[in-house]
Amino acid sequence: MKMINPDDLSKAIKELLTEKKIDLFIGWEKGSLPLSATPLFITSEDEAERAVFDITCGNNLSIYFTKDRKQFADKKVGIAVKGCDARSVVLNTLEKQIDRANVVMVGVPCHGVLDKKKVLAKTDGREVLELIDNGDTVTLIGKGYELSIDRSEILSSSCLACIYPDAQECDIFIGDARAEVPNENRLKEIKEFEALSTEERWANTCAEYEKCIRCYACRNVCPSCYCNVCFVDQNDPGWIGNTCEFTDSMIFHVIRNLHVAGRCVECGACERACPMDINLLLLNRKVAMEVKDRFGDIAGLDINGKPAMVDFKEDEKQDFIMG
Amino acid sequence: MSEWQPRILAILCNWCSYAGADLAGVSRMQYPPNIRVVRVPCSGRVDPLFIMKSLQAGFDGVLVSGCHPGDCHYISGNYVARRKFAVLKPLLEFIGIEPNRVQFSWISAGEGERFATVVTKITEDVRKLGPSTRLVKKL
Amino acid sequence: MNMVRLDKQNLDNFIRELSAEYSVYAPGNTGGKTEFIPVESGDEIDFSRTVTDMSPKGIFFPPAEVLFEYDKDGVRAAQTSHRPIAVFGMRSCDARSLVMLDRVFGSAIQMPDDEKFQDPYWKEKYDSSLIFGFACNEPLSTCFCNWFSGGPYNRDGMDVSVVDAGDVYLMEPVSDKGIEIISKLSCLTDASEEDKALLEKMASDAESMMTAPLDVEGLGERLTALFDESIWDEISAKCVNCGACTFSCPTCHCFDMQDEGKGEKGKRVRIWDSCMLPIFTMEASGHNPRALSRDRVRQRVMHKYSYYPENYGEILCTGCGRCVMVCPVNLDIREVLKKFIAYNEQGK
Amino acid sequence: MANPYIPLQMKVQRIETEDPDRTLRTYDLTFVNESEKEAFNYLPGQFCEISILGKGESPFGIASSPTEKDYLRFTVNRTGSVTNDIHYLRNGDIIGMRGPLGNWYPVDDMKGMNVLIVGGGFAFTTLRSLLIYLLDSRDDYKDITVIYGARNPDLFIYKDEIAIWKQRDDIQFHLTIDNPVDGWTDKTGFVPTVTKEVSPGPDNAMAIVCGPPVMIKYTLPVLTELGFPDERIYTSLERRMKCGIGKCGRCNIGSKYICIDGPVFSMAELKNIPETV
Repeated sequence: MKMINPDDLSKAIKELLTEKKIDLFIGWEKGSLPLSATPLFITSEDEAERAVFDITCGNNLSIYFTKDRKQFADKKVGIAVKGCDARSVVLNTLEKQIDRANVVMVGVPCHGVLDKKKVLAKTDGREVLELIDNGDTVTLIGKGYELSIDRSEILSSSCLACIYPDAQECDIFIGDARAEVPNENRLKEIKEFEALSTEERWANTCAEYEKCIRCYACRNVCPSCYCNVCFVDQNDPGWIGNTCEFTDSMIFHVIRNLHVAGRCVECGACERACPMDINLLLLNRKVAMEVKDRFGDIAGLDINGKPAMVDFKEDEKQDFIMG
Repeated sequence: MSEWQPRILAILCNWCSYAGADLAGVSRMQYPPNIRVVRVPCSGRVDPLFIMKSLQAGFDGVLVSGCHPGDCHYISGNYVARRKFAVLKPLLEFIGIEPNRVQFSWISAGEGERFATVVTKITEDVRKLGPSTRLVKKL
Repeated sequence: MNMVRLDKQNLDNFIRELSAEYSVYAPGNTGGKTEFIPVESGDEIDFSRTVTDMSPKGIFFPPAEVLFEYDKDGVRAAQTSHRPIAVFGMRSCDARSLVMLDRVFGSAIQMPDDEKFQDPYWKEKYDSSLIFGFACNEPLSTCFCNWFSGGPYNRDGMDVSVVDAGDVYLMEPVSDKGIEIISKLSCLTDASEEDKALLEKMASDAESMMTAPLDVEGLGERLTALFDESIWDEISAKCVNCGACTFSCPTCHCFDMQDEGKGEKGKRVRIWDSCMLPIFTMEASGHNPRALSRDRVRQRVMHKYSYYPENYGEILCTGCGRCVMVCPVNLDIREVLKKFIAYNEQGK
Repeated sequence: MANPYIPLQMKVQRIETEDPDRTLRTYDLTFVNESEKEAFNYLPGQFCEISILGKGESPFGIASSPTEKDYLRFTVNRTGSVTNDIHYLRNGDIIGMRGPLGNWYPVDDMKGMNVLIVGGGFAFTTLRSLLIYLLDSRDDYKDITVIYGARNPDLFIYKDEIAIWKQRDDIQFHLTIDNPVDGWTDKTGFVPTVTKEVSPGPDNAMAIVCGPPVMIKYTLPVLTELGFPDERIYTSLERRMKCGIGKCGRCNIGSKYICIDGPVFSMAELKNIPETV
């Protein structure tokens, strides 16, 4: 497993800044907690020194392009991207949210990012005070314990199914970018779920989505969710109820899934942000699988393409049509 | 006590399927009286939200029907609709909604008979499933 | 009233006895996540986390609560007859949060005696409740209760203070309600002098584990003075306004009221809301006084550390650290406050 | 214990359309339960939450004066989902109402003083309440001057009453519209400009301003310029509201809640509140 040397990243950022190719670079720095990196907006060489990339850098930084309606509209922006983040940037470009010419994408070699909830499950809820990334294994250290575990045990579910860990579209790559990486677990979870009976699936769905408290953190952290007014916030007509009533929550999640169909880059931000620990990504990935199988599209992979749901071919599989 | 009858919402496009329904009626074809029709300009107008809302409101089944591919009055509305439904249907089944509750068809203005067949089929399918409970909102 | 002890083996009996009169809530594990759940026996309790993932505010201020139901005959207040609530295992920070919330829901500072401003749904649950606090022997690195005159052994808001002392729980009543319940429960025995000495030692040990507090004296005034400064842009730059902080916070209490109705029947429900969401202040005309992320982050910080203290003399933050833990972008409120204090000290 | 979340039942008694576009309608409501009427005491400036059950609630300033005993009057601009439904109401319909909420204009402090009322658009509702209230004990107050502006002549509300007020010789009533229109004989120009022109002096005078935010924003400095001290300039603020009783946090600005500390604030108070106008 070839990890990034953070100095290479800092160096690349500094070069971009000194050569005036960018006004600002969005990257990550070490956060205040051992399990969290934090976004860093770099405008000086000193700040560039602080840039890191490791297992804690889960944030899909492309969200800052659409937050507060194009705050960087008139700036040249550099951005550090994992495979999924790069797809978000491409998608933002396709949807005319950003001008690709104003963005310098710096790819970083990704070996997955951690899910804090999975880490805590491994330590039985004990606080982690230090995390050492050894590549294939990760060492967790806390008060009175030291634990070495397989990296895969704490990775975000999005990473476990990932086939594009590295940016397929980028201007600079730190190291050697991998193309599609085969992943035998890509559809494992989905196939397992599909193998259940309708009743079992429904029972599972209910158990998961009954937890929803409608905080909308999933939507708010989603780089693909940038509507001015979300359908769930519209009140004239008020499409769906806003209380935690189960059917309303379910409809919210199903429709949100469809709204990001062909646009979801499976970065897993929603699932990691969910305070109620709902396995949101399962539905997203199912939809992504259908989009891939039926239309051959993978969101954000082709910068010359079109998002799947605004495109069509005349002779498409229509096995679901009656008669 | 009379036998339970399924209530099915049929969302039909104005130019083909609605006319197909009309033809079925004018031709005095027999089909089950379990559908309630909503006419929309085009199957492309059908937001998956409408389908979800119908299930939530207690409809036992939903039928969406538009023009055959290539026949759309607005040229490509039904192609776009087809992609939406192609994703919605497996997703609904995935979360555990019975496969036959929500169905899609293409019915042209001349296919009165097909309309009757489709309505008969979905009615029987839904009847077999029994009353819908899974996404129905209880107040 | 003296300290009493409860053998841990007797916890189950204790909970069962308490359940006879009260609906008992305690920290439980609901599929990997810890929150306060109704329990009827001791085995359902999970004390593995110092701080539960979700705060206990939901016991008294549920995420969705029916205010009233209506039909063609008129409006009826929601059914309110339920058993009094007892909470077992509420950390010092969380017990304090209830005192803070009670100031808002229990009355209005402007009209303290006016019933019109007392929230009946809160009062009905909180006033009759019994809080068994739970001292922290192992504060986390994210805990900062000592910044705001709290501490791992603080007893504000508790009726009975409980300390985990190995094989036993040492309990001491804090309020009259606490004295009454302690004298009623059968599975408790008197504590010894050694127990008392042990408790004192544990308390000072726990306090010594806390990191040095930030001096928050005058924080509210500093924030007010900095209201229009650009530092807010800097602070809020990384916030994605997901609202996870507000939903996990034990003291955030903003809510929305929504109607659920069909035909002539329906109900009005109040649900948790968040000042982080743009729609929170969006007016029907489309105008939004807090349109930018910056405005909303500022509102949250100001409300907690400036506005509320201005009204009630105490900061609306218990230092439980939940927001620090859940924030997806690691916007650590402790760092934010430090920045404000440092910014001011640069003479700006 | 009184439950402040339960709406009282009110019956629509009279509906009047105020403008040709039919976006402004005035509703007179009467209490379904007589006992609630007795207990309902309010002063000009206060507001109520009107409920359309199944849709939600919206706050509206009370446009009737407490001296008008028979009904409560509200004028509703059709903008959102609740106001839309209100516009579908008919005479005899029953709706919900919570109130009175908030504080009021300082009517007691005004006694023996000159009063300047400045209003704009359909925000004239609580100002109507105030004006009627003052006129009903006319002798308690000295000179009353009213400046009322709207974008065009159609957008004035209570046109019939305005005609009567203009006839009276014990009030100075000035109407103004933004741009000249054929046949318009009153003033033309923005409210702040007109205020500067016709306002009485600040001596022993109180100014009450209520209107759209932009009008308030530019009128307050004019009053200051004219010499009104901050303590004698009052305005009414607006924010999105839900509970109306200082709990839900929506209308919080500074350490104040508009629903209980306001909506009426003196300029002196506003100076200590961020994010106001």
